[in-house]
Amino acid sequence: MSEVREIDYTGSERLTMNMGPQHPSAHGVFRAILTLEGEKIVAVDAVIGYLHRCHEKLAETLAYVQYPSIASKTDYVAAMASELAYVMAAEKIGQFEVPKRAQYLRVAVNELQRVASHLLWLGTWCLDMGGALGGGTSVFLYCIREREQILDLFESLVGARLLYGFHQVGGVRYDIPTGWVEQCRTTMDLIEQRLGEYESMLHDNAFFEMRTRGIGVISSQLAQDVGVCGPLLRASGVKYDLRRNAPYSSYEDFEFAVPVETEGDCHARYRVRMVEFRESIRIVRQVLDGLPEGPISSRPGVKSLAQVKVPKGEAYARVEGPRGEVGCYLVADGTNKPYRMKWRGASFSNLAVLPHIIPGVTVADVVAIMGSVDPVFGEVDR
Amino acid sequence: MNGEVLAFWVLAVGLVGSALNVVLSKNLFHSVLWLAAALVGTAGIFIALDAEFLGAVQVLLYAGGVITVVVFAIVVTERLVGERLSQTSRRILGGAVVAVGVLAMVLNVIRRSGIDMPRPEMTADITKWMGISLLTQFLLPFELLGVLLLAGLLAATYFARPEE
Amino acid sequence: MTGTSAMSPLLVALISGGVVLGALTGLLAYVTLLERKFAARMQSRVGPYRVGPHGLLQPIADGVKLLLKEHLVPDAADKGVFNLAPVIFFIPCMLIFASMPFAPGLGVADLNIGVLFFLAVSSMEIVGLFMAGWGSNNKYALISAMRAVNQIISYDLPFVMAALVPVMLAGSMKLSDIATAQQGLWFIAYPVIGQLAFIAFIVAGVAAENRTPFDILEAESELIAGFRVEYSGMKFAFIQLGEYAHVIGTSFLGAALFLGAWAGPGPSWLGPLWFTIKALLVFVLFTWVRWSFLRIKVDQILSISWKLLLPLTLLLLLATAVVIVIRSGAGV
Amino acid sequence: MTSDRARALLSQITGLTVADGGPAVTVHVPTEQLASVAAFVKETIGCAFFAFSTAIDHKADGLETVAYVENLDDNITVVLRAKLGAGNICCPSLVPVYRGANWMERETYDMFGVQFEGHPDLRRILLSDDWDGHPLLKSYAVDTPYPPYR
Repeated sequence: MSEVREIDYTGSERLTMNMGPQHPSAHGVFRAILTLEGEKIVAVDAVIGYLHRCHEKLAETLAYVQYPSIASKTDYVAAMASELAYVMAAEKIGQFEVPKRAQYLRVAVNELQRVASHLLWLGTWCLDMGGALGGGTSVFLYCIREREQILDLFESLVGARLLYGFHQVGGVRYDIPTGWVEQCRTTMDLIEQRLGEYESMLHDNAFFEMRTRGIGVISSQLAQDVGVCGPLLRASGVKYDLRRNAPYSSYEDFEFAVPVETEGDCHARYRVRMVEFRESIRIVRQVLDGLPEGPISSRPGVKSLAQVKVPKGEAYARVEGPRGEVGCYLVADGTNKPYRMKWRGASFSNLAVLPHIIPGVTVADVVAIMGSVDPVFGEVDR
Repeated sequence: MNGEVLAFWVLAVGLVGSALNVVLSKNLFHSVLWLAAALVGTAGIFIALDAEFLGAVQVLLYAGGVITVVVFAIVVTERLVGERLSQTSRRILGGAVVAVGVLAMVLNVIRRSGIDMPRPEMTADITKWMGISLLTQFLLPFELLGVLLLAGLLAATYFARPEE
Repeated sequence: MTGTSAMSPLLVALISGGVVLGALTGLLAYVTLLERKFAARMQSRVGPYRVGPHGLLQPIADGVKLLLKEHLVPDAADKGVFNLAPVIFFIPCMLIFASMPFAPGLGVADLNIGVLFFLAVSSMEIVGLFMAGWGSNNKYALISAMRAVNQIISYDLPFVMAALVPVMLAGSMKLSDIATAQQGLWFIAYPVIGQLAFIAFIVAGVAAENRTPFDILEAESELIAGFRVEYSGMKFAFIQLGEYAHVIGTSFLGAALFLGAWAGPGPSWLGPLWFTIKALLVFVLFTWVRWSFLRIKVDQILSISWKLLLPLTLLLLLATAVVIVIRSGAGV
Repeated sequence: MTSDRARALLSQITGLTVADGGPAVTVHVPTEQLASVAAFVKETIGCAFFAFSTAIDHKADGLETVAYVENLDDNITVVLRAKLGAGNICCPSLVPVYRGANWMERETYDMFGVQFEGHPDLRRILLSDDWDGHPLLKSYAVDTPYPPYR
């Protein structure tokens, strides 16, 4: 396994090229200082922090009832997952109970969020590899078309399309409106059918295979060492899914498969995520079938900032987000605000693997690898 | 002065001018571009002489291919970014002697061959005729040239192979 | 100038050149709209719709916008080279139409060496392209120019070989002769050889035009926009127009070489229309390929060219020669 | 390997305090033993997965670093906690053991100013290189104007 190499700017035939922070495939604001020999990359220095918004300091000044809405801004592509991690950490310290219906709703929105997030991943990844003036755009636009349907579902549920504030300590904030279940089922059927269309466009496509097979291989040892998680970890041969290995929010009630691939390359990550799409749809259907009646929160509606007080203690709550383990480490001091909060962003750890796998590949591979890692810079920089 | 003569003089002046720029330009990249212009000018002269095939081959092989290779050579041998590539003239005196010698020789050849006779009308398809004569009358030299080029290609591959 | 009886050949050439150029510019502008509409349909979008009915005035709006835009020249650019590059790029792209006969006798110059002229002139665009890449003094542009050199060397040869198959079948490099030779049977319908040559022509053509999946020069997800990254306004428009001219030129060449040029039902004056329709069909084929595939990498493009396309087209050429010899032998 | 066995193994090492209860195995490690205990946890307990590491500012009691490592096969989480002590900002780096600690410790350095000894590339990661102070310290005034906006 290659280590982070020394950066040598002195070679006469070497070219130092900045990829980002404003670059079409930077997926936000990421800057990679590449040292090139011809087209081959010999060294990379990753620069992050362009989107840093002091989330952890901010959390120390916001009450438990306020922060969930802000938490959604860490990973703005999968806002539901980070909200859930935060409220779960608070519930864990305070031993707050969550009604079954709320747990099921949490599962439903998180799986819908996973589908939406993976759709965006597939689209942008193909955009990276296929260009804004090529086949990549076609896939991108198809994916966005389907993602809109899920955002419509969220909109009718909470009234917002990107950042939700759906979860609160002790349950969820909104119950499903009438007709939502039917709308959700139709959407799931549609997306499942469209997934087949994407696969017919990509699977066994020689160009797609050439770009992804054997590119950006992460060994299972490297993956664990760096803390790579989620689909990347499973694509590297580690069968680990928090929903299965450390169930939360009644995930043990549902049947779903955990896909594992052993190659660890971009194509393996693609295959893992394609299976996850279908498994998420399966879970959503099970939730809709078995949604229990009852309250959606064990606590009354929010009236004041001091309403939620968490006893002294600390907890680490983690959620299997679309990008992997979204963890919230919370230290409470008995007031209505956390003493210390730490985000363990899935994208941060996943991105940290880049300096280990990029040296030796070509410029064109960098965008394929970046896309397959699927970082969201709101979560990397927080 | 008819159109043909006019075309000749325009092309000739352009050709000589760009050829001079090839050697006089300080910037190596500009030299290469002037070389391209000179080669296209040569093609123009060929076309003015009704040798369209030669003109087109001139453009296809030289202006397109050779320029590409020259530019490629600059790129892989010199520093990519930073200082501009430059060339300077050394040994001007020796160069001048050689140039004058070559000029005298060329002039001598032109004078002896009596080239100022009227140009014959082109009647047949020159391209077809050229192809036929290359594969009949001049078959041996044609094949020999082919072998020579192949040898050159092999040698180039040998020298360009990555170091072990 | 009272009598119009005897127009000088020069005047005829000038007028026909002007007509072809004018028609071409219009065609080029509207081909962009065709591509945008076609791509939009492929992607379940509508495409340009706001300017004029169904967006029909969009190309004009684009043109006006590009004309009015500011010309930016990077401080560190090699100014002369930078400013000249779009023109040097544009001229060969337009010149390729000079040898194109749009109908019997209608064209600028129906040269004996029409096909060769096309290939020679289109190989010139690399000079303008490299000037743009170098003159910008931008690393992305430079890498793009280096890629261009690689790619165009590699794909010129298979392109020439594929185009030579109809030339050999027709026994002439003159485009009007090739068109006449297809009056019985279009070369694309020629058993086996015709179809294979057409496929090779399309693949090499896509590569020569730097379109997806072979658009590594532009590669905006890696190199932003490659050699044209620093261009704006009319200079950008020149490069863009040049590229489209090259694509359309290749489409016309494809239609002339494989699809029987102006042959079609109806009176002979419909010839140019048929020719244009066929060329647009080839163009749509290029577009279809473009909007369906992912881009591949430089080394993969090179290995496809040298290890697959070049040997195959050479074999095809050899097979064509054998077929011609056998047929002429049988005929005699 | 189970959590109980991990607890037993870790409590045999002198100097460590293993907290009781909870699904995660929490170990309080003296700073100087941190690297060796991490190596032990990785090799013997099989915690190959590096989840995250961070620090907590206990005001007068000083900083404490926290690292979560996991054994994914057997579902064991080990929490390595090291109190640096009041006024101390030096801590051995975990990078030689876990490569994932590289960016995490850079972030901790960035936010708390913890000097990780043995870290190959200890630079600021999220904040700009010329930032003054370490914002997640409780002593850091939130409204400190930052140049050039001073």
